[in-house]
Amino acid sequence: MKKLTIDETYCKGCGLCVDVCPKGLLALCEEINRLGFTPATISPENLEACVSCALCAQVCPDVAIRVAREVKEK
Amino acid sequence: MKKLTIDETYCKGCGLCVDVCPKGLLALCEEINRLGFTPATISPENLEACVSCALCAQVCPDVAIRVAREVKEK
Amino acid sequence: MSQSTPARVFLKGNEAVCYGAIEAGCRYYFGYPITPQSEIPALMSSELPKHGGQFLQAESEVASINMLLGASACGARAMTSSSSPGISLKQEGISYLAGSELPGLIVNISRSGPGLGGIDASQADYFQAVKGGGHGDYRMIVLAPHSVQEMYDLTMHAFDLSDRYRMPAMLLGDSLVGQMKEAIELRPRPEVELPAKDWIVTGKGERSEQRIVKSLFLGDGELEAHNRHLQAKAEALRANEVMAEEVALDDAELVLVAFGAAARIAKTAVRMARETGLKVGMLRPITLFPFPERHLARLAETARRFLCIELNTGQMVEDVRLAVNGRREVHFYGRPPGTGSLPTPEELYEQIRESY
Amino acid sequence: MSQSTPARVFLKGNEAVCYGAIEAGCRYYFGYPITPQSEIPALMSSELPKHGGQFLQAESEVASINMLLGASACGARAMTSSSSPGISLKQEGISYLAGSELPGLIVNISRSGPGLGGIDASQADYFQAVKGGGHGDYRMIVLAPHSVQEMYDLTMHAFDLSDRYRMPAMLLGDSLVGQMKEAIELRPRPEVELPAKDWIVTGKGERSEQRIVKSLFLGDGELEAHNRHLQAKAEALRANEVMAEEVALDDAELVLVAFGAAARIAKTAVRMARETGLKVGMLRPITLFPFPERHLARLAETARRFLCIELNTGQMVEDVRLAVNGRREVHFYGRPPGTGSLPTPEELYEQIRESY
Amino acid sequence: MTYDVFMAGFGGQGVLMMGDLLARAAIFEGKNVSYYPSYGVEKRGGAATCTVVISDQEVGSPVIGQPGAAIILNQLSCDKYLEKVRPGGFCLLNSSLIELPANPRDDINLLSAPLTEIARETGGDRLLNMVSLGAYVTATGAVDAASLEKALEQALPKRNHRFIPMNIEAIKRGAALVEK
Amino acid sequence: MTYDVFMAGFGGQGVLMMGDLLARAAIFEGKNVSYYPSYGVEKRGGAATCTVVISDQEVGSPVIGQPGAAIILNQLSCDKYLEKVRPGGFCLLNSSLIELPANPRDDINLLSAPLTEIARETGGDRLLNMVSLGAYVTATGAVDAASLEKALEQALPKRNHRFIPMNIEAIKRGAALVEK
Amino acid sequence: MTMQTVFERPKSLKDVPSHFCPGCHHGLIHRLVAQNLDRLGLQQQTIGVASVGCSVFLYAYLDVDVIESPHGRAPAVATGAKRVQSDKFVFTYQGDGDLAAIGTSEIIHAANRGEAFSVLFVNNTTYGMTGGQMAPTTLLGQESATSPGGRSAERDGHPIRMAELLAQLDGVAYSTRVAVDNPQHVRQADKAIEKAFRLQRDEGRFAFVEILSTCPTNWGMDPRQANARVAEEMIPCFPLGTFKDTQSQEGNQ
Amino acid sequence: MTMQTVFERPKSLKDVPSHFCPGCHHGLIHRLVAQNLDRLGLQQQTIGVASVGCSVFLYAYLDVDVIESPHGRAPAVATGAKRVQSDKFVFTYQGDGDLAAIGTSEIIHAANRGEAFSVLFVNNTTYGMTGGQMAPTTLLGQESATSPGGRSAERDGHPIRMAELLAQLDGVAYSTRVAVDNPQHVRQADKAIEKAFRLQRDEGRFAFVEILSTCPTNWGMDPRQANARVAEEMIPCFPLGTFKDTQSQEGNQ
Ligand SMILES: Cc1ncc(C[n+]2csc(CCOP(=O)(O)OP(=O)(O)O)c2C)c(N)n1
Ligand SMILES: Cc1ncc(C[n+]2csc(CCOP(=O)(O)OP(=O)(O)O)c2C)c(N)n1
Ligand code: SF4
Ligand code: SF4
Ligand code: SF4
Ligand code: SF4
Ligand code: SF4
Ligand code: SF4
Ligand SMILES: [Mg+2]
Ligand SMILES: [Mg+2]
Repeated sequence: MKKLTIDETYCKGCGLCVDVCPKGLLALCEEINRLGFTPATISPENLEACVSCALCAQVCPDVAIRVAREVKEK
Repeated sequence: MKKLTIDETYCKGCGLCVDVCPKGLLALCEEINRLGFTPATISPENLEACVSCALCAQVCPDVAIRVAREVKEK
Repeated sequence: MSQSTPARVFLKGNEAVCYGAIEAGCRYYFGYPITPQSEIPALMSSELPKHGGQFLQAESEVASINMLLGASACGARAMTSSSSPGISLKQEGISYLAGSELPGLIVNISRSGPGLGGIDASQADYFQAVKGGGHGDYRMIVLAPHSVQEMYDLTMHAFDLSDRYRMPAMLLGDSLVGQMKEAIELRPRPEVELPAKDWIVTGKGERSEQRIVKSLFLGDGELEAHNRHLQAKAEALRANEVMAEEVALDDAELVLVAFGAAARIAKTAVRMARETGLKVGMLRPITLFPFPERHLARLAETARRFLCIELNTGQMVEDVRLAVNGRREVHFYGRPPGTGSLPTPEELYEQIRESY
Repeated sequence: MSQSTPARVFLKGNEAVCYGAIEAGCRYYFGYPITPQSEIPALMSSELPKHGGQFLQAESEVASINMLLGASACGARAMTSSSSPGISLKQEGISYLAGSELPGLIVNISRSGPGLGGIDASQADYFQAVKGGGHGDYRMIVLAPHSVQEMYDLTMHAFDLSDRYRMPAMLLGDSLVGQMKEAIELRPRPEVELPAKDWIVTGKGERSEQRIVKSLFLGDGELEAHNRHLQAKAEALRANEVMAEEVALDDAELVLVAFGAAARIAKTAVRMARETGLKVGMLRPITLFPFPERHLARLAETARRFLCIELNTGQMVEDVRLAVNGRREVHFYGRPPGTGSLPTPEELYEQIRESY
Repeated sequence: MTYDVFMAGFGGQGVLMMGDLLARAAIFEGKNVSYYPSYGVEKRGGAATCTVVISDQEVGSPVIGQPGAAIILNQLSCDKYLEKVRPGGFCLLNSSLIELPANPRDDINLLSAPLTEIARETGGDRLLNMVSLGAYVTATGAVDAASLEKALEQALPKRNHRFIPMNIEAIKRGAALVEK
Repeated sequence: MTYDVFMAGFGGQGVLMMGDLLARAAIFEGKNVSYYPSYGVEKRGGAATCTVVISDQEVGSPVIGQPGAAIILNQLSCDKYLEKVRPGGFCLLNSSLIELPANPRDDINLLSAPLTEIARETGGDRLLNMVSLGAYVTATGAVDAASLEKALEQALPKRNHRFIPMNIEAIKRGAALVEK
Repeated sequence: MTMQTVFERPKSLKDVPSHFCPGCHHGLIHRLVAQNLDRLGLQQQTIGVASVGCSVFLYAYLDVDVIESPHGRAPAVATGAKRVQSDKFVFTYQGDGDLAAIGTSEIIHAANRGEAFSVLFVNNTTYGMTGGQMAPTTLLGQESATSPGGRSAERDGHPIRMAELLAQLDGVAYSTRVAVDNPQHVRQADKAIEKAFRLQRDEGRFAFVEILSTCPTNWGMDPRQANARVAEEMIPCFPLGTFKDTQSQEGNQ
Repeated sequence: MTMQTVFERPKSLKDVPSHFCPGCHHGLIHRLVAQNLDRLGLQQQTIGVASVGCSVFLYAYLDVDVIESPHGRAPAVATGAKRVQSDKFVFTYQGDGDLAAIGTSEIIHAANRGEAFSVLFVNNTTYGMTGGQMAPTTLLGQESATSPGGRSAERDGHPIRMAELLAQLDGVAYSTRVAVDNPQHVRQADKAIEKAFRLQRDEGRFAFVEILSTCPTNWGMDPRQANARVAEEMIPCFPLGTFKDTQSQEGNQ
């Protein structure tokens, strides 16, 4: 499981997540996909930097983002 | 013109005027008239005593009362 | 009012509707005051709580019909009542009930119109009831009582039909049958088997499938299929549920056609005519939808002429003409409703003589 | 838009309604948003102020029709527009307009029902428009355009008829004629003489007699007389104002009857049929009330058969049958409305072959 | 046998109650009955009328063009309805409130009496309808006076049963108008 | 002569604008024209289709069961509408967003091209409809490309006239797809 | 010595008896309306908008042009009328069933738009004309044809206070509640109506006057008891006073 | 090291993409509703009442039983439903055209009666579904399909504040206004919905949550501009806060 998954079948490229990420990790694709949208993405490096704060997910109108956090196994 | 005229074609005998007259001058008839009502009346003596305050007229729902006042001719 | 030996009680037509509804298991009433049906909400407000039901006076007719929609979607037998202008306001809601396949009883104790009109007995809402005053292609079950007993009986029947066909039903009365009193039997509700209400919303509970009550259909061909389904239900009603009273029809040369108040008055006129030797009978549609077309088609073979009588300027007569289909003359006598405009039996007797 | 040389403009049907209304002198619009007629309020909101008029978006359809009532009582040419569910909500108001003898234009760009249904082209509001979806005995002038040009022309005509007969008028369109675009001529309003509006309320001013606009009639016989008067107006309409288009009827053995969108599509089917040598024509009612009964009665003498085509499960066909009165077979082909359910010319051509 | 009667007065004269009672009495006698009321817009003081039809057969029309009998309690009703009574029929008029026309009908059995005054003497204006009913049933035989008493018990709520004797007295006073 | 064409895509691809422009161009050429749009419930991104009929005669039906031509801009529309094109007709497909079925129709004149990419090269995705229109009118001769230019002037508000050259360029790019 | 008239029927009030029940305040309120039309010289330019309720016969008593509207819709009808004849004086006269139940939406939106007409709202805590059903304004515990055992807050909700509610809306210039159960209240009611009418005539503003009224018939009371009930039961629930007055800013008492 | 889910779709929210426009807050508000149904364990006993507007497909996204009501009538439908199934959890989800225009009467009277259901009122200052006409909540100066040149107080009245208005009614237990334009507001909105739902579940009370929302499409803005407009233009006219809270008596802020 990744820290952050953006489901491209849900994302409509509104960019609200991009604006809200405190670390500026998200971006919209340049080109439209088959649905006509430019979905949000996160690069592999940025994924590393993600702090799993889920602010992006909280504001996503299309509930396209899933967030997980690394936890130490007990 | 009389100080007080009660029009029997209007009066429905509700008694509101009777209650409000500060001098208790008005009364309802005992028997119903052709319209089925017991209209308000004022006796000749009471008419004399009337002070033309028009409170009775002010509260008459059927606007059955006309009030006049004696004035000195100039 | 549930009891085994039917009592004979002296009741207003409007009151009989209430007892019929309660006997039929109706436990929810939503309505808004209007003359001449005021006895219905008044009685329901005192009776329903005794039966564990609820009476709610709504803020408007529009709200009432939609409360009925909500209650019906949740599985309750529920009703509303009003009179002509109020029924006009319910047309959107009725169309939604029909579109959502929800049962429910709408009582129209109709009065004279158009507009504010007056409160006298009228049959000028026939078209509205029967052809659909609301938008879209739908039919509503319409029953037309002509006596206080029928106000009781047909109310029960309306609930059963409505549930069976998942279609709103209207009891179309008028101020004559609503305001008159007669002694009637409060018969126990006939036992009928009805399909289970496996479509009502209740919260999912143990179910995994959600239930949806709706009338919006946007998928390709979905709404057309839905309309075809509604149409099939209407056809089934036409095939199975027609009711009409036949009065002295055996040898009738002139057939009166009248429903509700007009039929009630005409009954005396038919009797007067028979007494003077005229071969006159009457077909009284009890179900206005489905309409007794087949009865009329059959009569068109034997009778010489038809005389349709209505308290309006001519509405049901169109359905009579459609059924007779040009085979016989169809005369019409109508009195538009209003104060002092209820026809008398003597007057209808004259009409019979003229048409005979 | 008043101009002497008519310009040819590429417009949506809904837009054409607006220009027609403004050209006809309509200066007040009251309405509530609903698809598929949104272009009408949108355009009226920007255009009316330019002509010294007012656009007011009401809080509901019920409010709109009553604002229209107030404006009309004060003498203004005024209109409202909506689509099916919204039109159902206006039924009480329409009945009041009729009962109060007030003119006014109601545009129904009808959509598919019942209930919320869908937004596709539909003719399922025929009954509601023509038989009176509101309570009481009244008739409303109903015009059915089948092209953008007619959306313009008939809007003007509706205002004139409505004023002349002091009766509400409805323009019954659908999403096909409302949403399609064509190049049309914005013809100047034809000159017609209309009776003076000597009944409108204006404040008494110099008058000693008050004026009252009302529909309540309680005096003995008053309401009946009023209803007779309304009926007489309807008869006058039947006698004088019927409009229908005749397409290839001269030698037609099969007569299609269709209005509005269905007629528009059928026109191509008729052409296809003629091309294959079938003697097929079409009668297109332009006035749905008054209905072209006499046209049909006449055709029943020459044609062999009728085929009525509607975007519903069968409504106008009843009026066709009433007019034909059993003399010829009347077939029916209907497509209930919904997404993907608009018939194609090819499909109607097949129907023609079957009925021929 | 069929009896039909039309009753008219102004609100407050107990016209509707009178019709209701008559109907109930006939039901006690096993008859078929219809009762049809109608009233004006006024809640109080307006016109009130009703028609009662009593029959051994099924009751057809609950409204009648030319009623066989009429009970008319005030002037307005008299002006409007007197002419409707069927020739040969019976009509009771309340002369306390009605001035007879110059040429009253001579083709009907007309009984004019000061019904309001009689009621007042008996116990109050409210009894007007009982006096009238007593006269009507005695004149026509539509129902037995005894049935009216039973009907009273049924129609009145228990707490008002103490007024029954006074009502019966009024019915008798009405009956006496005919009997004498 | 009658031309009818059906156009389909998702909202944002300019389908309705494309139909409107074609209709206006035909009007400039003195033709009778009908234009009939339809769209899904979605305000953005949903389906958008329209039909344009161009004729010397009166235009009958504005909807056509089997259009003589189609312009199909996305996969969903292709799945749904490709089969409707009249045998012998013309169909333009946007291969940028459409995967052709295994057995595409061979009874029609099918032109498949990466229209979105061509538009992007020419100046942006927004030009997709102009590229398509250029290809369509060149393939069918429904109207002159010159009429499209005039139509653009009329359809676009003045402040957008500066974009006209770019649109014309796109139309030409589309035309070139056919001409080559 | 000659006689000078102190009180007589206003000119705008027709010289005919009313159909109202004995003791019903509707007649008195009609008189106040007529009197203010006279006082402000408005009779000839007035368009009254009647509602459906016991006051439906407005035109039978007031000698002005009148439009009869469907039940509850008077504010919509008045909106249409006033927008067409903006130089005329327009008022609606509505009962509590009419205005506070079926017509809720119309009054709220006309008020919110600040339409330039005046509203007289006659609150008698019941549907008079239809026979005394529960209205949104019926008092808790009040018996009515449709609230057997009395209105219950649980089942039916609390009585709604329209003058206070409408005072919340930006379009309203003046919202007040008065009564006519004694001469002093009659005088205040008279002034309130005058003020409302002036606000329309002089400033084109929307004003709302709620008038507590009796319905002896449906309250099952004689006229005097009914009159007394206004002070005893109604005013405690529907306090008299002005809830909004954009002129004096004295509102919110 | 394992991964623990911090944020995922609530169980009551179906696993399907929505038809809403990019950036439209409806989707987010649906998520909050679903989340609270999950949190309070209500999914299986919930009857949702959908209205007519862009949220008409409520049933397509929330996995609960749903009744679709005619435009504006959701509170009447919910009244009928809840009175029949009084042990179930009932809510309406309505837009501003639906609730504040055509449905004014229904919401006011359901609120006044204190019906035992919860209302989610999504105010996006326009009629979204029908293409961006002026709503009663449209801001002054806001351009819309039917207010060319922007809404004018003169012609169209002022924007109506429903949360404040309903707070006046005795039947209302809780009336509040929230927004979802930033994570903090989303959290507050979440809490408000939870509170409203609890008030129904635990006390059978009526609660009203107004949620400011965007309509990028009809505002003619891109999603980010639209989101920004909430704070810049909407909140100044529609202040966030709680206007009635019978539990804490903290109201009237
Ligand atoms: C649409 C519609 N619904 C109901 C009625 C019946 N109706 C007539 S008057 C009235 C209410 C009267 O109450 P109110 O407005 O309080 O006036 P009041 O008689 O008490 O003065 C009603 C419900 C009607 N005429 N039209
Ligand atoms: C009776 C009726 N009138 C009008 C409509 C058309 N209509 C559909 S949705 C809608 C309004 C939507 O606006 P809103 O309630 O604010 O919801 P939004 O789409 O903005 O979320 C309207 C007027 C309808 N369906 N029914
Ligand atoms: S979880 Fe937080 S840090 Fe990670 S992408 Fe989202 S907003 Fe940025
Ligand atoms: S907020 Fe959601 S829908 Fe918008 S761009 Fe980000 S992931 Fe996509
Ligand atoms: S005018 Fe005054 S004193 Fe005279 S009767 Fe009337 S209330 Fe009494
Ligand atoms: S107040 Fe008027 S109606 Fe009442 S008794 Fe006195 S005069 Fe008669
Ligand atoms: S019923 Fe009530 S409101 Fe109507 S007139 Fe009589 S007392 Fe007045
Ligand atoms: S139109 Fe507006 S409210 Fe509707 S889905 Fe699109 S953005 Fe949302
Ligand atoms: Mg009242
Ligand atoms: Mg909205």
